Amino acid sequence: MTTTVIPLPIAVSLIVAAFLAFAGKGIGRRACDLLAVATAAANLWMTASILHGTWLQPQVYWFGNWWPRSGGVALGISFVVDTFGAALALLVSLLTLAGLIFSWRIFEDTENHFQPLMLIFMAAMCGFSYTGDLFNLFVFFELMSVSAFALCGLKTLEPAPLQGAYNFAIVNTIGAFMIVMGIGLLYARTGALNFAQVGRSLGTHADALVLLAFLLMVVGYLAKAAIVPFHFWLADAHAVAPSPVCVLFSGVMVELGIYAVARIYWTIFAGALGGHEHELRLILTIMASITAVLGAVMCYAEHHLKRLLAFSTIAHSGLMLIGIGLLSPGPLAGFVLYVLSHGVIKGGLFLCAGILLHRFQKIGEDHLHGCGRGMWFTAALFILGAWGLVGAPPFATLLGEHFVSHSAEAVHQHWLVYIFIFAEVLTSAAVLRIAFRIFFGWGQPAPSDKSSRIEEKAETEQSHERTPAAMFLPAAVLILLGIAITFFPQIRNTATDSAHEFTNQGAYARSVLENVQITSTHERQSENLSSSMVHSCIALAISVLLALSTVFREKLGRAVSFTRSLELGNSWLRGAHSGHPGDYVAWLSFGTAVVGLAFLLWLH
Amino acid sequence: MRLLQWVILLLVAAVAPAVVLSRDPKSQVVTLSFYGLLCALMFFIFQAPDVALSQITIGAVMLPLMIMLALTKMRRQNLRREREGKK
Amino acid sequence: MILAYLPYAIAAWVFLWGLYGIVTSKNLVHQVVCVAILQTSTYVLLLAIGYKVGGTAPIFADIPVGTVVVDPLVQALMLTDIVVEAAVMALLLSMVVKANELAGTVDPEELRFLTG
Amino acid sequence: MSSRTRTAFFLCSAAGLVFVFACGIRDLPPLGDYRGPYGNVVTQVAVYERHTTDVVNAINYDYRAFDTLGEEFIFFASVLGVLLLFRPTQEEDKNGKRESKLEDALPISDTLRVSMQAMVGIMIVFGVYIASHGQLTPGGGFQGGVILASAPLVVYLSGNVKTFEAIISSPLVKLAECGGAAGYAAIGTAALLFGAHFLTNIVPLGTTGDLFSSGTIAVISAVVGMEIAGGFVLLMQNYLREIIEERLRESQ
Repeated sequence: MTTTVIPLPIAVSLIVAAFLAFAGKGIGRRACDLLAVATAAANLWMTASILHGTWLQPQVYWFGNWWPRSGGVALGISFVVDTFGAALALLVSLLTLAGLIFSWRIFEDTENHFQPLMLIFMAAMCGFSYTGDLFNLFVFFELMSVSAFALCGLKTLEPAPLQGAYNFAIVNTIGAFMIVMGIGLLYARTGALNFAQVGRSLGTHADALVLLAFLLMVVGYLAKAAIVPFHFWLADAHAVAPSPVCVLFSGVMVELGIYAVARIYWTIFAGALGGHEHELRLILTIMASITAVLGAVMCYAEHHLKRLLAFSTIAHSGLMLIGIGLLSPGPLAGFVLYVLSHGVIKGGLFLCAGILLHRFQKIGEDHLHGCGRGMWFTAALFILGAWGLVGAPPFATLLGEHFVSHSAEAVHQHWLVYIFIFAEVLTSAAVLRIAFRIFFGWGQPAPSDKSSRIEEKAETEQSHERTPAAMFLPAAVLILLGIAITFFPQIRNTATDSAHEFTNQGAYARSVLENVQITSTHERQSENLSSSMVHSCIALAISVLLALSTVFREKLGRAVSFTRSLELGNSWLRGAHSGHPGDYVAWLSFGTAVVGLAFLLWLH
Repeated sequence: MRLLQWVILLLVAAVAPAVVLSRDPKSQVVTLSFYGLLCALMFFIFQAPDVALSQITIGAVMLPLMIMLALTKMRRQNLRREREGKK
Repeated sequence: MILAYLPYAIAAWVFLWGLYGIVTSKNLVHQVVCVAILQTSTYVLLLAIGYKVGGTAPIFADIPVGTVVVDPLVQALMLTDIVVEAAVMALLLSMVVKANELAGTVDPEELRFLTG
Repeated sequence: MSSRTRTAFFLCSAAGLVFVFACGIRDLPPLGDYRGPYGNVVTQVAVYERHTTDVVNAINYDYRAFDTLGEEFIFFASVLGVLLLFRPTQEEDKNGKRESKLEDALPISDTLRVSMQAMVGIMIVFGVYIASHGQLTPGGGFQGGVILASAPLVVYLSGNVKTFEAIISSPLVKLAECGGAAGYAAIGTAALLFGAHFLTNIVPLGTTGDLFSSGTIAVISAVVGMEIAGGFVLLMQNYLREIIEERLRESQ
C-alpha cells in the first residue's frame, strides 16, 4: 500500500497546481481555495499514511522501476523515505494546510495564482524530504526556492517586498549553484548520484576534493538554513512575505536546509570524514552558536513584528544546527523533535502576527502599542508561543533541548547548554515584551527604528473589527500541537530509534542498493528530564523578568537601564543587515572562504 | 581538436570578465549573447550537441531578449514617471 | 599536464568573476546578468568532468553501441541547469522591473527599504 | 558597507576561495579521463532498453525523468511568479479596454513583412521537428519548445501587432503551458494504474530509429515542448503587453 502512495504527495499537488493555474480565474476565488485546501488535506492524509508505513523501516521507491544494476550502480532516481523524512513531509503538509486556511480571507487580487504556488511549494518540500538522490535533492531545492521567491514578492504594491524577495533570490540562487558544483565534484570522484552509491564508493578516504564538495554543499544548504553569515536574506524575506507564507518559511523551509546537511553527511560523508569527527563537530557547533547568539540579540532589538520573529527563527535554526553538529544519534533525535515543535509554534506565532496585521493594518511594535486590548485569545496564543520558544514544559521543544544538551554534556561541550538558554531566553522575552505592550498596553511605546517603519501594506483591504475563525483556528491548533507532541511518548521513542537508523550509513546503503533491511540495536536515551526542566523553568522565569523590566523600564529606573541598550541593539550589527544584496553576497563568500579554510586545515 | 578545445576554453575565460565589467546593461546584453554563443560553441566542441542547442536557444537568444525587453519596459516606466513629474 | 586541469581552473575563475560582478554591481540588471555568468561556471565544470578523450557525442544514430562516447549524464544535468537558469533569470528580471516601477531606481545603493 | 570596503572585503575572501578551490581541483581527475560507472553503464544499456539513439534524452526523459518533472515545474512556478508580479492593476485594465481599437503602428516594408511571415512558418516546422525527434537526434521537447515560442515574436517584429496580440493573449497559450505541465505529471501517475512505479514506460517502445519509437520519451518530450513554448510566450506577453499599448498610444 505504502509504496504506491509514496510519489502521490508530489504528483497530485503538482497536477492540481497546474489545473488551478489554468482555471483559477474561471472557477473563482472560493472554488480555488476549496480545491487547494482539499489538496493540502489529502496531502496531509497521504504523508501521514506514508509516515505510518515507514515507521522504523525505510521504504525505497525507484522511479521508472529502474532498480540498481548488479554491483550497486543506480541509473534511476530513488525516494528513500525514512521516519525523519516522512515526519518532515507531514509537518510540511500541516503547515501548508494551516497557511491556506488562514489565507481564506486575504489576497483578493492575486488572480488566484497564490494557491497553485503554495501547492507547488508544498510538493517541492515533500520531495525534498523524501529523495535519496543528490541531483534530485538539488532539483527540489530549486523548485522550493523558485516558488518561495514568487510567494515572497506576492504583495507588489510597495517596493519593500520586491527587495526582500530579490535578496532572498540572489543569495539562495548562488547557494544553489554552489550545490551544483559540489554535486559535480562528487560525481567526478564517484560517477554516481545516489546517496548510498556515492557514500559507498567514497569509502573512508577524504582528500581536498571531497572536502571542497562537502564545503560547497554545506554552504549551499546552510544558506537556505540562514546560518550566520549566510542568514541576511531571511530577515528581509520574512519581514515582507505574507504571513501564511512566513509560516512555511520559518516553520519548515529553513529547517529543511539543516535536514539536507544531516542527510548528506550521514549517507555520504560520514565514512570519509569519520576520522575527523571531533574537529567537524567543533566547526559546526561554533557556527551554530554564533548564529544562535546573533539571532537572539538581533531578535530582541527588532520592533517589526515579523522581522523579530524572523530573527528568532535564525536563533532557533542555530540551535537546531547544534543538534546536527554534535554528529551523534541522540542530538539528531532532539533535532527532529525540536523541528516539529518549533515548526508548529513559530507557525502559530506568525499567524498571530498576521491576525494583528489583518486587524490593525500595521506591524510595528510601536504603532501597535495597546491596540490589542481585549484580544484575549490572541494574547494567550502569543504568550503560549513565547512559552514554547523557551522550551518550558509542557511544550515539546523541551524534549528536543533535553536530547541535545544531554549529549552535549556527554561529549564535554557544556557551554552549548548556556547557548541554548541564552537564545531561548532572549527570543521568548522578545515575544513576551510584544505581548505585554500590544495586548496589555503596559509601559511606554517601544522605541521606533527604521525597520519597524518598513511600510507593510495590509494583506486585506480595510481594517476589521473581529478576527475571523479561519484565521484564529489554524494559529490555535498549531500552538496547541506544540504541547500535544509531548504527550505521545512513542513519538520520542521512535525519534531515538530512527535517529540511530538515520546515522547508520552501512545499513542505509544496503537497504537502498541491495534492498536488505537491517535493524540496528542500541540503547534508549535517558528519559530523566528533571535537569532540563529545571533549566527551562529558570529560563522562563528570566525571560518573563526581562520582558517585564523592559516594558516597565521607566518605572523601575536605572537598575534595568541595560534593557534599553538591549532593545536598541548594536548599531554596527544593525548596519550590517543593510538590505544591500552586494553586502550579502560578500558575506556569503567570506563565510565560504572561512569555513573552507577551516575544513582544509582541520579535516585534511 | 585538442587545440580547438583550448582556444574555446580560453575564449570563454576571457569573455566572461568582459561581460561582468561592461557596466552598462545595454552594451552588456550584446556581450552576454556573444558569450552565450561561445558557450554553445564550447558545448558543441566538447561533444554535447543537445546542450549546445538549448544553450543557443536560451543563453544566446531568449535570455538576452528577456533582458532587452526588461530594459525597454524600465525605460518606458522612467519616461512615464518623468512625464507625470512634469505635470 | 597542467593543461589537463585548466578547464576546472576556468570554472573557478568564471565563478569568482561572477561573484565579483554581483558584489560590485551598481545596477540590478547588471547584477542579474552576473548571476547568469556565475551559473555558466557550473556548465564548464560539468562539461570538463564528463569529457572523455576521443569520445564522441552520446548519440548512437550512426555509430555502433560500444564506441567511446562522452558521459551523457553530465549533459542531462546541464540541460536541467539551463532550464533552471532560464526560470530564475525570468523571475529575477521581472522583480527588478517591478522594483524600478515602484521605487524608480535599480541601484542597490538607493533601494534601502529593509535595514536594521 | 561602503562600496570600497565591500569590494576590499570581497577580494580578501576571494583570495581564500582561490586557495580552497585550488586545493580541491588538484584532486580532480585530469580532463578527459572520465572513470565513473554511470556513463559507461548507461551508454551500454540505454539503446537496448529504451529503443532510443540519443542517450542524453533517454536519461532526461526516462532514467532520470523525475528530475525533468521537477525542472519543468521550476519553469512553471517561475512563469506563475512573473504573472503574479505583473498582475494588472485597475488602471492598466482600463488601458487594456482602450487598446483594442488601436491600429498597427509599425511601418515596415512589405518584402520584409512577407519574408518574416515565411520565417514564422519555417520556425514552427523546425520547432516541431526538433521537439519530435528528441529520441533520435540532438534536441527534444525543451529546445523545440523554445524555438516554437520565438515564432510569435517574429510575427511581432514583422509588424502584425494585432496578430501578435491575438496569439499571445489567447487562452490556448496558457492551456498549452498548464496542460503540458499537468500532462507530464499525469503520464507519470498513469503508470501507477498499471501497477508499475511512477514514470515507468507504459507505451510500446517501437523499433529503434523510428519517429514513433522509445515509448514515453516521445510523449514526455511532446508535453514538455507544449509547456515550454506556452511558458515563454506568456513571459514575453508580460513584458510586451504594456510596451505595445504605450507604443500604440504614442503613435496616435
